[in-house]
Amino acid sequence: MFDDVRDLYQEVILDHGQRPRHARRLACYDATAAGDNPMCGDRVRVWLRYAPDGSVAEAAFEGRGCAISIASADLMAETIRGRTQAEIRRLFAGFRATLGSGDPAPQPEPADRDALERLLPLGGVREYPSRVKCATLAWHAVLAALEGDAEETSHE
Amino acid sequence: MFDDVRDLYQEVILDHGQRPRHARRLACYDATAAGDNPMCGDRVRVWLRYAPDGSVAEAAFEGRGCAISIASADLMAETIRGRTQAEIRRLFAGFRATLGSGDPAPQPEPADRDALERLLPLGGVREYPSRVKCATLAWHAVLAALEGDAEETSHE
Amino acid sequence: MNVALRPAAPAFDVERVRAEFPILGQLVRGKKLVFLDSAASAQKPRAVIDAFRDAMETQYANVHRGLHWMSERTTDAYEGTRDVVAGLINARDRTEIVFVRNSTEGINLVANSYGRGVMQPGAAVVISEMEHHSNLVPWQMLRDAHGIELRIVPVTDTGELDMAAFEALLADGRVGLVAITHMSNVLGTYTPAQRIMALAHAHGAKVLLDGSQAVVHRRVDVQALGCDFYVFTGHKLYGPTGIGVLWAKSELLDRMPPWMGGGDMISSVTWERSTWANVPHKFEAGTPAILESVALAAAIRFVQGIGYDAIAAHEASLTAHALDRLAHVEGVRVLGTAPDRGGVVSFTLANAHAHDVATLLDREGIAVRAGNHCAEPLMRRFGVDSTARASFGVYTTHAEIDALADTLDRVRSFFA
Amino acid sequence: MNVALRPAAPAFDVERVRAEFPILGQLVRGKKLVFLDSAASAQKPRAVIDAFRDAMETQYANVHRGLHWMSERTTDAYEGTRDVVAGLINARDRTEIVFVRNSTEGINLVANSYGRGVMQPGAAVVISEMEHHSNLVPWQMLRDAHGIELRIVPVTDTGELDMAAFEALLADGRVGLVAITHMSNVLGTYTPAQRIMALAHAHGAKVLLDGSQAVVHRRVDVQALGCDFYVFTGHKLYGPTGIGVLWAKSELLDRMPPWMGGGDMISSVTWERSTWANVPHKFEAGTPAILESVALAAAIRFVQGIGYDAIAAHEASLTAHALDRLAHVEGVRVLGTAPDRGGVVSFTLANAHAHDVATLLDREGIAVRAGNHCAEPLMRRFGVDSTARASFGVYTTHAEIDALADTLDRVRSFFA
Ligand SMILES: Cc1ncc(COP(=O)(O)O)c(C=O)c1O
Ligand SMILES: Cc1ncc(COP(=O)(O)O)c(C=O)c1O
Repeated sequence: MFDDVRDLYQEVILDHGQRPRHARRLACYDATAAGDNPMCGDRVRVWLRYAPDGSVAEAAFEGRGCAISIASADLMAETIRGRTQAEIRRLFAGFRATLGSGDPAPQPEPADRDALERLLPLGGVREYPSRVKCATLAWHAVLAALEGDAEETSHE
Repeated sequence: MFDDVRDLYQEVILDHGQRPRHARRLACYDATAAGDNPMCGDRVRVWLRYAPDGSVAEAAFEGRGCAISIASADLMAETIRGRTQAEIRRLFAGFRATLGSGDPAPQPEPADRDALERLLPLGGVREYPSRVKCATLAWHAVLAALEGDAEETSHE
Repeated sequence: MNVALRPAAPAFDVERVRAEFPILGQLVRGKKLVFLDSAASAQKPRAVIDAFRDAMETQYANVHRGLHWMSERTTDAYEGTRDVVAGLINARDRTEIVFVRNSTEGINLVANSYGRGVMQPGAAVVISEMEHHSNLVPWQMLRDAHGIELRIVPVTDTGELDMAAFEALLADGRVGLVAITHMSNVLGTYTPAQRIMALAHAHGAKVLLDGSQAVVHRRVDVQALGCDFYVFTGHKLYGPTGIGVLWAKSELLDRMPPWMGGGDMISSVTWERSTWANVPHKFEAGTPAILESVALAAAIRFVQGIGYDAIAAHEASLTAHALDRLAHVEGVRVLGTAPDRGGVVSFTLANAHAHDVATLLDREGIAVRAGNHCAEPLMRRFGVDSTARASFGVYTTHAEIDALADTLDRVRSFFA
Repeated sequence: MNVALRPAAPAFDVERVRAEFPILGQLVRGKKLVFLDSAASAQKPRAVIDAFRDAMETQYANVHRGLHWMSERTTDAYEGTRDVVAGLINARDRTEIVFVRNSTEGINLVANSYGRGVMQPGAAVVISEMEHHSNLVPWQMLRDAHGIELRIVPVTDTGELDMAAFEALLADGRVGLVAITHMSNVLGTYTPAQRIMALAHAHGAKVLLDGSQAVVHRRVDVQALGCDFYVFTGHKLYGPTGIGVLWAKSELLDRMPPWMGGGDMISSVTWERSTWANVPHKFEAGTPAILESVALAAAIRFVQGIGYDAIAAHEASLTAHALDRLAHVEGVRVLGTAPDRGGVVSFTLANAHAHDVATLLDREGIAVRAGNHCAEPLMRRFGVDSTARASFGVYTTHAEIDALADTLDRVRSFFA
């Protein structure tokens, strides 16, 4: 039982969903934004600190939500570190392709391969259109933070 | 063709519909009221003059509408003459029973038999629920006039 | 004229189309049904009937709410209809499609949300003398509630908009919105959308087109038309009752406040304040017409399967035939002579009231509508209380129009 | 206890009932569908499916407008549903039945027409902490647009209305309307209608009951309840989407101005002024949900065929069984312990988010809802973000509840 559910709830998701590494506020941050999925009540806020070159030096989040949204937020915080805004956008595009939403996958940049590999376990939500939003919520919040958008971002 | 339509458009209806005898305004009247059937645009106004004993001395109408509503108004003006308010109500109840609307027919009062006989040709509308309103419009207006109701009466 | 240059006429076989409509086999009063009342509401093809059944038998749950299979699939279907509708009218974005109950609700939504929420008291709304009550009464109510001025474009004797008068009504620049039918449900007239748009936009007014009739007969492209709002209703497009469409440009929908409150249209709710979901859900409060959306998609695919070229050609031919046949029935007077018209013909018969005409036609199984067609001001304009109206759909045949004309001739003698 | 004194249990055979619902034979992800999401929307019996088909195949046209056979018969059917609904809820008069799209629209109608048209700014509306957003957001919008004060009855830890607080909220006599759910869609609690009515009426307030859930599970008698407005929605009562019912006392409907304008709701239209049709048509603008009214009548007859005594007994037994089984699943916490409740159970599972629970249940074919159930303030009251909710209908079996409990136990270990 539930064996076939392992494609959705892979170990890494259960692990990061229950013991997220980056679930905290940053005391000092350059940008923050919240994301909200009204249909299911998930909420997340992300904080970003930039390096002098404008890349993300540190990312963290606080949120409430399901294992998938928490794991996705955590993996997001991990994978965007060290990347510039443009690189994060590109990574998100690749990630959405993994989820079967957004534009079809282009050949990933070599620089993104490892990160996309890391995010791959989230690809199981493909089959669950409403859970795709759980997996992208934190990413939408990050994009809003990068744009300095003070408003809450919305679900897709 | 149309032979079976004669049950609805009996000679007396075609005759009174095209050549109504009581289609005029009364110069002197005691009561008047209008009736309106918004669904089909029929309108009628009736005028009443009372006798000293309170019965209807004269009734007349002006209206626009189909053969059935005009014929019915004309036959109404003819049959209510000489009757008191209570008698007119009773006659209308009997007439509605003929039309298959309102309460089921009680045994008609002897005094109403001839009048109901006269109205019988209108019974053909039974089959046409929306035409029943055409046949009763003038009667509703008369009831409103008898009650001194200044407002337009409505369809049933 | 070089025949070879004409595009091949699309293959249109009315008998094959009729076979898709089970109801057309019904007898009425022992006679074959001749249904000439499609402008009031059209009959439904097998595809629509099956869509209802299939949804209820195999795939149904509430939308947007469940995380379970049935709900996911039903949500896909419901939201998928937005894409189908966007394709039908060439909307730029699927989120510009708002589902409403019918055209009437679509117009009330605009009158309440755009009218009260965006327009300022003192602004004016222009409508025309040929509007259906559904595109008239909401603006009267807005006038009375919100201090909007209501201006009326007159209709010419031919049954067309008086465009000079229209331009004059716009002149003072106070008109915020023009709400005009795209095709009259009484006269059949198509209004000159392009010119309406050019004039209105030149004077700073937005334009709502009431496409309830128009979208049934011809291809509609909201981007090519250049309008700002477009409404239509499912049941006239061979689709279900209970669903209609409001299309509006995104930037307008974004600026408009919600109209009804409730489930599914909120983002978050606290006692002090609620925030709204994104467009279009902001305008779709409560459980929507789920089954109807599935059936509407089936209806649209059915229409697209026949193709608007074939539909328009068939109906133009029917209308020409009807005008020709009616012209030869003594005592018949047809309202309106506009050259650009769809499959709707209203007429009166001397010495016979329209209701009596309709009843006698009904005795022969011929269904026409009689009355003021929810267009009292237009009736007054043409000096009539009511008319009879024959209207045509994809399933209408030339023989049915012959039956109408022949029977009318006998109705005339009956009342002579 | 003397067994002989117990009334004979009505004959209720759940397998015979299930046979009426074709969808229950569907496999979901290869598993038998266990549909425990009826409170969001119920599945449809054969009678409803057939009603749609029969109408479209044999008897369809627009209503109130034609004088022809199809239109007359369709109008009879549409208007006949008013009698069926009046019978269902024991309305005094068929004209007290107004057809709307869903409960949400019914409440918006009251908020706009009675709220803006009859209530004066400065008056108050009382709602409760356990309202569905559809009975909350419209009153917030009325508050903001019309200067109405909004007062909230708190909910106790057991999930019941705090009746002392309710009485206190009424004390100053400024409350014009109390709008309260008749049965909570989250807690399952039936509210004490009789006491609500007595208190509200004693303080001069009218009462609207949101019967969206209540009418599904028990017999409703609006005259016995003594309420002033009652709303419910077709799709939860085994009927179609796209139709709902607002019932109100005649004298209230008569005083209320129309809300939407358009065809069918007018008496006469001139440019200066339109006058309104009589109740209920005054509130039914445009082509109504004709097919849906026919299907709603079929749904109501289906429910009456089973009988509310049998339904209530079956669901009480299911609910007791569910509460018992869930009490034995480690980590499960059920919201609310009200003794008077219908077939809805909301719960959380320790260490697992409701969405994850729902997804895992779905893998086994078990459909439950997870989220805030359009009741954010109530979630906050109970200190949760979301819950899972199992809800029962006439077709639910004890075995399905066992499947839920057994599977939940495994979900717990999965996230342990
Ligand atoms: C208690 C309650 N009120 C109102 C509603 C709204 O019903 P609808 O979405 O059909 O308008 C629901 C169901 O969603 C409900 O459970
Ligand atoms: C031109 C026009 N506008 C609006 C409507 C209203 O459509 P509905 O009754 O579906 O709202 C109709 C049809 O009745 C129509 O013909």
